[in-house]
Amino acid sequence: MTEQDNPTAPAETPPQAPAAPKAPWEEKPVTPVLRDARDHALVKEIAAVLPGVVLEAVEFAGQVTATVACARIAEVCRTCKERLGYSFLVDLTAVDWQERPQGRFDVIYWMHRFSDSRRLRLKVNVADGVEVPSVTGVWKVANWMEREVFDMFGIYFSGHPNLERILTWEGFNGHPLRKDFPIEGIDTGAAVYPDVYPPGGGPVAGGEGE
Amino acid sequence: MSFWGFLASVVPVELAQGLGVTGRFFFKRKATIQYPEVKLLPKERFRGMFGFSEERCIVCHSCAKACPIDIIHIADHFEEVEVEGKKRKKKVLDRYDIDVKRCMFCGLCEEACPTKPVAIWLTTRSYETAAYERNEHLYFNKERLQSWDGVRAYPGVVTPAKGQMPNDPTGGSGEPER
Amino acid sequence: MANPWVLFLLVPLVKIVVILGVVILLAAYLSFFERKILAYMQIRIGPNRVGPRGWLQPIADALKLFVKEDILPSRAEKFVYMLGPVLVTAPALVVFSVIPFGTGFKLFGAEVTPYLTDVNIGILFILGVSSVGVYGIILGGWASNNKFSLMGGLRSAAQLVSYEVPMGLSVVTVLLMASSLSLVKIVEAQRNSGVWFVFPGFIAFFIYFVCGVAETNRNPFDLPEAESELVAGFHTEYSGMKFAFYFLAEYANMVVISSIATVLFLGGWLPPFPNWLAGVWAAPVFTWIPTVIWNAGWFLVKMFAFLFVYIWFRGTFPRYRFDQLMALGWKVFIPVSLVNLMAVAFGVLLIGGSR
Amino acid sequence: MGDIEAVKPFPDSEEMEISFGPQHPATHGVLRVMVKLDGERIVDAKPIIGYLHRGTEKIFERETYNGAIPHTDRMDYTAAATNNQGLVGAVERMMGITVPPRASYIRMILAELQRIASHIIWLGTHALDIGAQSPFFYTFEEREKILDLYEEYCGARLTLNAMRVGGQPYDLPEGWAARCKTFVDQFPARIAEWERLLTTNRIWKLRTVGVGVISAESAIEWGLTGPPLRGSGVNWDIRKVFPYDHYDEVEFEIPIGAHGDTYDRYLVRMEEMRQSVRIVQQCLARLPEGPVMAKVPKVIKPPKGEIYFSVEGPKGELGYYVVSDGGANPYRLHVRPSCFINLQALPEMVRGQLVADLIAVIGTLDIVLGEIDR
Repeated sequence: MTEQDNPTAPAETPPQAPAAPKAPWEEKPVTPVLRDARDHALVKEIAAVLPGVVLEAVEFAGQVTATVACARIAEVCRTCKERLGYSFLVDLTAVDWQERPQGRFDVIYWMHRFSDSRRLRLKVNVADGVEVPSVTGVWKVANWMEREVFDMFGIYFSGHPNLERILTWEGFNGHPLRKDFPIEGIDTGAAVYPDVYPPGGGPVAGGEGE
Repeated sequence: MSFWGFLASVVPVELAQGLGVTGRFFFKRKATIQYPEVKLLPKERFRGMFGFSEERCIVCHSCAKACPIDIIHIADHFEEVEVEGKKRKKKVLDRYDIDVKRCMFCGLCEEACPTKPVAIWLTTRSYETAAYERNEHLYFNKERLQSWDGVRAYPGVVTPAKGQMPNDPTGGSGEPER
Repeated sequence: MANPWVLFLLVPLVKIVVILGVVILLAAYLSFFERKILAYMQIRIGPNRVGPRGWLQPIADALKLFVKEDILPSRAEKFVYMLGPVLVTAPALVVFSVIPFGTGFKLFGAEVTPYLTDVNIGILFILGVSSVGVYGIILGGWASNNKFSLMGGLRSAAQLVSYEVPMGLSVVTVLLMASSLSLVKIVEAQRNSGVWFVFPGFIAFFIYFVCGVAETNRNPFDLPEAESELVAGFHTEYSGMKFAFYFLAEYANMVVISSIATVLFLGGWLPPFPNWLAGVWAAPVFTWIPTVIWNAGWFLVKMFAFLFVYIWFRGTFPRYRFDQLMALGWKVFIPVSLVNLMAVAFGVLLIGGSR
Repeated sequence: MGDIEAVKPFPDSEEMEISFGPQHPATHGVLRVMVKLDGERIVDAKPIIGYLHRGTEKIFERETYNGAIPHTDRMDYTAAATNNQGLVGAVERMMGITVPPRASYIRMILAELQRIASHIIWLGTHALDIGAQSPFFYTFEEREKILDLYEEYCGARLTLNAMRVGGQPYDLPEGWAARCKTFVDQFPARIAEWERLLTTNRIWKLRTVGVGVISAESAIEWGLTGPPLRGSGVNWDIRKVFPYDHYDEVEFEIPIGAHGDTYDRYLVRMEEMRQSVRIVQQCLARLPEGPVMAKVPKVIKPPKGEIYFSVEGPKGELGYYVVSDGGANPYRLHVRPSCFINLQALPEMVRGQLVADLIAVIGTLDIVLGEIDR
């Protein structure tokens, strides 16, 4: 499974690179369009092993995104890994759509399989405060990625072994990548300049002090 | 293990080889440049301290918009000017400030400038931009951007006062010497 | 001036001052040479700003260290913390009292020897005294109340103790060949036998040299202070003068190891092949040079050749890991030096030592 | 006498907890590793990161697409060109822009030089961590030459900002290609010199062979990419699998290791430098004439949609996930930081090994905290 000698280009559009530059660059750019991909081979594969799990599927620039139900994501990922061969989780992140009715956040799983070098994106819509099943049991790499999403967006992952803040400090108030977090930052009360900021709050991670 | 393999594992030939490498470097030419006495000349396109020309500036704010970190502050007002007998409204620069202490020298302002030759450029081939006080010394208003008073000159540096163009082949100060 | 008491007190005192001064200067300038040589190997120039071509750099370093604030970690064990640098530096300097830099010469009609004393158990004295230095490192590491220092101290203890054994064993081979413990006699034995002990005892010499590098905590055996692992090892918390003492001791120890190697294996103050090339060395080109300078010159040349190799090693090799260091010491050097000792003993038995 | 408890926090066990970093000579910046030690043996290690967090992804959301490029320079500051390449590639694919071949080749040259420069830093610092001082200086001398080439091309040495959406902002200056060729032609000899110093050196081998072993399965499970993955024997390189720019037209090989230890990763990186030299030589030979910038709108507004595009950075797969709402600023611009994900496997790789191995493994992962913390 690990040795894949020649990742031959698949018959359809490869997920990333468009075909060799035939079109002259002087021409107007050919903008990719967002289109429905329910009948895409990759989506059908999932639908075959887990019927009814794909709520929506779109394709953009050769990349397929399948939206699945939030509660079933761990199960879907496990199936994808064990039965469809997506052994590599490339990326896990989230997007904040602040006012969206069907849940504020998208959590994105971007998987890769070595057998034919295809990539598939899974997406779940999550409302604020809803827990997403953790996929750390499926791919170990998800551990820090989920911690980062938790840190940056405040999305809780149920079943995560160690859901702590990772980039900001323990006790930081707020989730920086939420759209309502001010870009100028917030006054954390961190005692960076003790004469400016009164003590209290501030970084506590790791340091117990005297 | 063969005899030679054993011998090679006992006799540290490869350590001697390594000593040979460092020993050869002992006699090589040194790469050090004795900085304050010898100064490297930046290349033609080197992005250094800002040069600014008020005459060329058409107050279009393109540079301020292009700046990723918004450190260019521009204020202007309209003035009635007589040009060839016609009355025209012309934008006049009130303030053109660059907060150089936050600048990351990406050069996007220079790229965004629509005038030819550009009104703001970084190809002044200067790199001694450090200062002892950041708020006053590294906050450049338009006079300072054009005059560069108090800048230590070293061979190759071209102040805006010398009228160097970004793509001036003569470079304002002749051929660079190393 | 014929008062024997004056001579008895004054001459050693002058000698002590001279030797101490020379050794401390030597150690300071060794650090300068090291920086220069390392720099040259690393295509740099090295210190060249203080004084002409940087020659005052060690003085400036020493001055800087001596006027620096002396920081005492708040939870350090204060007495032991202060004792550490002393325990390291004192033995390193004391050892020089028995190292012969040359033969005796006449000064104002009096017979003067260019060494403080010739103890008849010189080499034992050196081994014994220099072993005390390890206490300074352990105690300093422990008393700093810093985990890195503690680890550095522990590493150092294990390392110094284990490498003392093969080093001692390789010294014993020389003793067998020279049939004496006195350093002066060892050198004379080399003159009498006409051959430096490095040739019959090259295995012992190699082991001695590697163990010497390990004993002085130098690369590739610089684990106690392994910068990238333990920050600065046992002297992480030391600053100012105390650090200067550790520094001085390290370089003084390098000089000690090199001097002993020179004495034991490279014929001390003797010119190369003293008998074979006796005709050459008796040439008038050489004989006008005063004996003391001639001897000390050869001594220094050999010693610096050694020190150069020390520095060369530092510029070239990566660092051993702790377990590998121990394995090397116990599994390679001790057996090899034991076998070598026996072989040399047989050889001496068959051929006969320099008796 | 002194309080022994102070140095022995677990009175009833032999374990000692020690904090490596954030200020430590071998943690490559501000990495902090809480290590639980049993003597010299590592019982557990826990990386603590975030000391360099600048909220780059948040900053991206307020920048234009071209304005975000200087910020990517500052993530993996040892490999600014590949960072730029990833972002502009993502946006170009989103807008369907085809880059002129000359620009594309220039990008490849810059990226491969950057790979060499990054590996050079890795080699120097890794060797320095293991105790060999001199390679650090030898390698940095070569790196200066690469930086000089960069300075001549784009005016900056480290934070290049040398690519734009749609092509390259500048054409190559006069004589640049020849100078670049001189550099890459002499470079393999320098690699051989460094290899003479290290590859067969028994101390180097003792310190690296069998240290920080990670199996191929484990490496995939932990999401390793780049040399750490290839060192474990997985033939995986974005340049081959999803070729971008003109990587499908040049010949090069992907070195892979067999044992997944530090020594194999060292060999992989050394070979990668040689392959990069090959690529640069081919690019210089093939460099076509023509414009370097495609026709792109003045204000770059990709259509509504999302795209993930990754390039093979020197440290691993560097991915950009761009979500556009049709505006001039990215709605969300997420980076898949290769170092961040590679670092995650650190505890797995050092458990049960010695303190000195921790340093070797941190070095072999080739982390840059600017990218980890972003």
